[in-house]
Amino acid sequence: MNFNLSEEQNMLKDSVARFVQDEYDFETRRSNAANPLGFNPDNWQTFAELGWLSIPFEEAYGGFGGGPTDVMAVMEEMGKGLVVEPFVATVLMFGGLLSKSDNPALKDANIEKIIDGSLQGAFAYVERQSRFELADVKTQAKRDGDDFVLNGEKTVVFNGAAANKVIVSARTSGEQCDEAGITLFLIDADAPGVERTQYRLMDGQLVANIKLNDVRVAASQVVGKVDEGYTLIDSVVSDVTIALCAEALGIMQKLNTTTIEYTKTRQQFGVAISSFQALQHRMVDMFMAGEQAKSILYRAVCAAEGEADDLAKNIAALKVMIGRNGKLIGDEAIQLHGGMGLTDELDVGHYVKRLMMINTTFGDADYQQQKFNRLAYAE
Amino acid sequence: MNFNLSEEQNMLKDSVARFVQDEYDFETRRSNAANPLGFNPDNWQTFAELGWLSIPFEEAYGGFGGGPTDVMAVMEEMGKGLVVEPFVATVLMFGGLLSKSDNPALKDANIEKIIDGSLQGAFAYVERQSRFELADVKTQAKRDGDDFVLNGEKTVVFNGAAANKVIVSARTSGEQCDEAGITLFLIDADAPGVERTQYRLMDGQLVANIKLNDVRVAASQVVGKVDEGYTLIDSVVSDVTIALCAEALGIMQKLNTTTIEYTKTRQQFGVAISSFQALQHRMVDMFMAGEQAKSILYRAVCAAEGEADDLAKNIAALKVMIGRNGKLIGDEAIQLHGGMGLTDELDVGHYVKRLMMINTTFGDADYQQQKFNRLAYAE
Amino acid sequence: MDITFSAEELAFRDQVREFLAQNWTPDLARRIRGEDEEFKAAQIEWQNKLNDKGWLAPGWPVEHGGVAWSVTENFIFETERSLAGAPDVVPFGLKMVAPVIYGFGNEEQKQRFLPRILKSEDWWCQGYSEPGAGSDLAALKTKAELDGDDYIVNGAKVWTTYAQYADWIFCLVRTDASGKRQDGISFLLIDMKSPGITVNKISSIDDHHSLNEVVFDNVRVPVANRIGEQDKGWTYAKALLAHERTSIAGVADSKRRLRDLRKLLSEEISGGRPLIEDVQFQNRLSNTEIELMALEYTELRVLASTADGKGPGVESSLLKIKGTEIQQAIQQMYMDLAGYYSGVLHGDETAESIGHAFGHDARKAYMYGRAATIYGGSNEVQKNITAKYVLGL
Amino acid sequence: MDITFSAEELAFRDQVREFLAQNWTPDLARRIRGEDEEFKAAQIEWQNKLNDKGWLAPGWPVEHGGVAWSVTENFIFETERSLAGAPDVVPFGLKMVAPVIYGFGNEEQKQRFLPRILKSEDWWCQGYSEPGAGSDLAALKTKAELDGDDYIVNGAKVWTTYAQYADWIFCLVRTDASGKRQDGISFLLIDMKSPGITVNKISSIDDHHSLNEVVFDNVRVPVANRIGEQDKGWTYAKALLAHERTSIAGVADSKRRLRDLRKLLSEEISGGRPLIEDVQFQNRLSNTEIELMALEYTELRVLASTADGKGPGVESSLLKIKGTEIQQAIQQMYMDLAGYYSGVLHGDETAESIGHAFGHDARKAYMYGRAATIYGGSNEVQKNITAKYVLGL
Repeated sequence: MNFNLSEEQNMLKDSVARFVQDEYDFETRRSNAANPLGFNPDNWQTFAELGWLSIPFEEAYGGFGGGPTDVMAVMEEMGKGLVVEPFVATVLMFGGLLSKSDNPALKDANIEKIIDGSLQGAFAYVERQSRFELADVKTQAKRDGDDFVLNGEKTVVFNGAAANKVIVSARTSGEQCDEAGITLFLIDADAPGVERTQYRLMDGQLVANIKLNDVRVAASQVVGKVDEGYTLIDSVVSDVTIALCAEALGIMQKLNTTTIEYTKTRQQFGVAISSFQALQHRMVDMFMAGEQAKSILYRAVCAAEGEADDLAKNIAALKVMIGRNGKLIGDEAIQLHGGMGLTDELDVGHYVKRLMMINTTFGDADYQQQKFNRLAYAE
Repeated sequence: MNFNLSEEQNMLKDSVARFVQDEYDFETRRSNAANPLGFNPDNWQTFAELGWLSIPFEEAYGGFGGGPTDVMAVMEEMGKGLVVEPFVATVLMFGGLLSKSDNPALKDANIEKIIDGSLQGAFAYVERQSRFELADVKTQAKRDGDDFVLNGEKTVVFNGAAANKVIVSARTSGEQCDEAGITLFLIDADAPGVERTQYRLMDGQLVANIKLNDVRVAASQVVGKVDEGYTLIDSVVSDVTIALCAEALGIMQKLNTTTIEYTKTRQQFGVAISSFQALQHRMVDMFMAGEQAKSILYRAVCAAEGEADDLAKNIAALKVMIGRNGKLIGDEAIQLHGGMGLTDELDVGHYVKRLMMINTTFGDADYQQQKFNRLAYAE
Repeated sequence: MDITFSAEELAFRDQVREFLAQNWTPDLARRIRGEDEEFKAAQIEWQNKLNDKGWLAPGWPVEHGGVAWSVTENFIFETERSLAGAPDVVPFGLKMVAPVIYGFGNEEQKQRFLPRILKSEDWWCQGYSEPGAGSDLAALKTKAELDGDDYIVNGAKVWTTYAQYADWIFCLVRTDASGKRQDGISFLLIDMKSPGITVNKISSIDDHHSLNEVVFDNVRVPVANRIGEQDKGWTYAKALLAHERTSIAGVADSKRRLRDLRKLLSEEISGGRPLIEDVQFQNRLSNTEIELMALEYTELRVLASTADGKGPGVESSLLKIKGTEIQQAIQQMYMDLAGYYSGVLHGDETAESIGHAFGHDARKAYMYGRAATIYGGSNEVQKNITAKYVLGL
Repeated sequence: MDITFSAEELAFRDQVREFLAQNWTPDLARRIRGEDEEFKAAQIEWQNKLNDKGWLAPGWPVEHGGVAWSVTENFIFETERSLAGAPDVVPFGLKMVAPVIYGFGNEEQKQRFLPRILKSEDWWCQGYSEPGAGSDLAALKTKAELDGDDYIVNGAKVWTTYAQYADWIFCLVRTDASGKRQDGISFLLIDMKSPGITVNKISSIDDHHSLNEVVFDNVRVPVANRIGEQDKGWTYAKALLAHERTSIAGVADSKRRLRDLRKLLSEEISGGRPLIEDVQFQNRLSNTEIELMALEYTELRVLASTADGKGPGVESSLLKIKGTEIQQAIQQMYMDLAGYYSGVLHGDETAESIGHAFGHDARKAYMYGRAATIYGGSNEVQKNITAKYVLGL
């Protein structure tokens, strides 16, 4: 039993850490996020050169063949830097769906371009009414000869503004909330009938709503199998959840360190506020919340590496704890920074906002807890 | 608007407080509880002489005609003394059911005896399977001429060991959990077919299980109306809930005071532990929990005095808060007393145990919260 | 114990409802949610309507234009105002500096400032906190040195809400650094147009401009603008703090926010069912609602005790702590209700073109609300106060 | 990262399961839940079975009869033992004084005490806490004065678990009061049959006799019973504390308790439905279960780090705090499940004649469990330690 990274994984982690250290101070991050693309395209090329964009892909397609542990190592460091480049959206979500699909033609045509940095992707799965239900899909895809014709609207598409290609979930059969009958389509972002509205989220992401008006897609562009898209979505969402939680862990560690340092310098009533026992105990609670989050992340990664039976339960537990402990740490980080915690110039609020978006993505702690309950107690 | 007690109420409250002060130190309380009756019968006569046993009854039956505020004033002080005499069981529950029933003959025959201290009563409503559902009644009552014949078992009957008479809920029609079809019967505790098993609860109460084997009761001993007992139960349980919560408030105040005093004397690391800021903040939380409990008790009493529409919601909210805040205060009282809090010689553990039994009675905080939710959100 | 309303009080409630129905118009409600000058103008318009009715200044002495409501009337007004969604007055003039002026100011100051506050002709802001002194108010360093009939003020105040609109600022300044920290502080009223004052915007996490830094560079303030005696300012300021804590509790506003939240929850569908049917959300709602039901009575107890002449007392810290915790819990529920849309920053896009109408507002309220446990003496400081003065620890 | 079991480890697991199936009999389980001598005899019987198998003393040096399990093997054994409902060994001899004896004792002490501990011939108890010194261990006042070849010990120890059964007690005593509080403390092994020792029962809130006060009145203890050097006892004791915290976490036992609780919840009916279908109870279960899932890995991380030779380190405080919080949350759920029956004290009556079989046990566990956040260095002291040594505050 060990929780050590391999030498290769350590090198990967260090290379991300070094990049964040050298190229991603808070002011640079601000200007990267302010780029009209939502990120800095030069950084994206750097990621390609450093091989990061190849991490989760099979070696047969030019990938690094990395697993959950590799992704965790990278994401934790990206979290510390609040990296806005769409590694998750393009590589893990868009790339993950292609990679896990059983479709060599689509893989051939796209994975190489993801890896060399020339293709930006997105996965459009949220709808106005769907909340966190991945199976709540109203967007319709009707067969018409060798094509499908798509109509509907997707909202809050991560990297939706910059994406060249988008994978869209649409209903080919079944009722609005059925898991069966969902199909994934790979479309060009500028295909006729695609209408994008872009906007920003509080964590700096540039996202888009995508309206589909009679968008025509060839049947060859189906990712996975017709009517069976949900299984693919579920599997990729599971992987991406681990990645986002690793990012959140990096953020929590950063917030804990920052808060401890701040309280050591901030003077009130003639002494550093770090000397107040009530605050010390709260910082211990923050520390414990971070350590427990780390442990449950390791647990989920081990389950994913071993393809454990209870993976779904571990993932739900992970997401619950990351949401709750992230909130505790975020709240306390702001509170212990006092007025300074409220200013936009300080990085604290920005870390907290990203934690909040991660909590929401794929369902917040309450939602995931109910999922856990169903898995654990409804035998 | 005011939250003052009337002069009469203040006198009542003071008389209970004085009794507790003079006659009910912790050692005396222990020996009262150890009495084979479960309480000290001399004290009961004192209560009768002081007029306390007459408080909630109509003046027409020799009562004081007191309302929820009077009961609250008395119970808060009884809580501070951990009084074991069965004021709640005999006067408020047993007496309350008789008093609210529309049956002058039963009132004539019994209320006077309650007031003069010669009659001990109990209300048997819990069954093995019923948990907190007042309407979950399996005990059967079958009509047989002018009588009813009762069969079944009641458990955890408060004052069930000492009671001379018992009011029993039994099913005369309907399904096991129906509110309709429950009838209340007044039976002699030593009637043929009544079998009592007595035992103690952790708060010192002597209670009993009561088995009913073909117990014959005259129809004239029906309290309220046949099949309509639930409404009466509901109304009396509402009154008694306020009383128990007032008792709990007295206990919380006592625990808060005791804990503060203890931390001022207990030395660790060379200083009184009351000087540790982390503990100070926790004692502030205890204080706030007590003040909030007091406020919601006042709110419920005002609603009961004014017979407000949303009384049921207020009562549920009260019970939730008393349960939760009582747990917080009880836990912290033991924790801050350290090893001393674990000893049976100190009164702290005994106060905590009584708080725990009050939380359980009529449904714990979780149960009452679901009731609140139904009342508040299921429009 | 008696909280039932008398016939007179019920009549007063009807009067309040009628006033709100006529004066708190949808148009005004829309404008007051605007930014900058639109907000300022709408807020003043609303205060003027209240003033025309004679209801702007409960608690002020009647001779200065106040309204002598009973505790119950005040409670009725606040409840109705809040349920209608109408905002509180901006407190800095009406609730914070005015009591100091009519309590400790001289006749000339009363005549000069109070009428203009009532007419909302002067917008006030509060100069207490400093960069180095947050909840530790007495550590303030902004210095005022006497020079003839003027003080020369140097230093900086921070976290000054709405300083960008303000005509006047009331400040605690240090006039003597030799003694105890609470001594040697004076209470000055300073014209924001005075030469040497700079207002620097503080960008805050809610992306809304409310906070500022106010820098004083050799600002001349006439001695006539000092309240009471020199070096005694701490006494005057302290009288305010308990009141500030009470009003921060925001009980009536939280009731309205919960009511609106329940409505939104019954409209939001998750997995085919309204979110309000979700037991977990119900529990979060009722956790907060029950605390608020209690806090409403805690506030009434404080008010009743004040009416009995016993003063708001130390329970005001409890009101501040619990009140702000409740506010934040409500803000969090709005965020969770909004889900993905809680992250939306509106630029050129409307809420309708994106998704939920309330996600953007939920986020702003949430972020702005982080301040509530920090300002007015942080909740930690309130606990210190309670431990010391209430529990005797 | 790798936590999969090797084929050897899986084989070991089967071996453990087989051992438990054969040796942890229902009869033994019944007797070990008994009181006083019945409990003591059954506990010793169980320990002897483990010793016969060679599994009683993981972590001890092999030459003294220990078993050299890997971290993974130890984890497997603990998990299986706990899931089977078998108890841990009584720690005072095997886990607390033995490491001090084989770590710091002389050869004669090793030969004299260790074999008897392995055979459970000596029952040990721990003499650390004193009436005036709880979590502040170094404030201890029990005095040992040299008199020829003996120390004369005077003072009292308190909260001494199972002192009523004990043959020996290991004590921290003060041999020098002149210097720093941590200095001048010595570590003595004292025969409980020595003249001058009185054991006073402490009645505790769980109505079970486990706690005692041990009073020393001019008790003679041979110098040969001192571990290591005089005045250096603090060093030896300290090495134990981190281990104590780790084992207090009780992760494996909490897993079993949760498993059993789920079963009881699915059997308990409330309003016609099994209580396990109640969302509120599900949430309380999963709140605890998720913390425990994490803590299990926190413990594995600590164990893995120990195996790497880095030592358990300061995370042991975290294990103690979270582990005991989880235990208490579970105890509370058992209480709430038992409802009215949680209050039942059995006298002559059986659980069956009253109601639920588990109400009485739930209450005992709950009440006894209050101690877990107090002993072994209270959770508050653990937070102080973490703040200082981990966070550098």
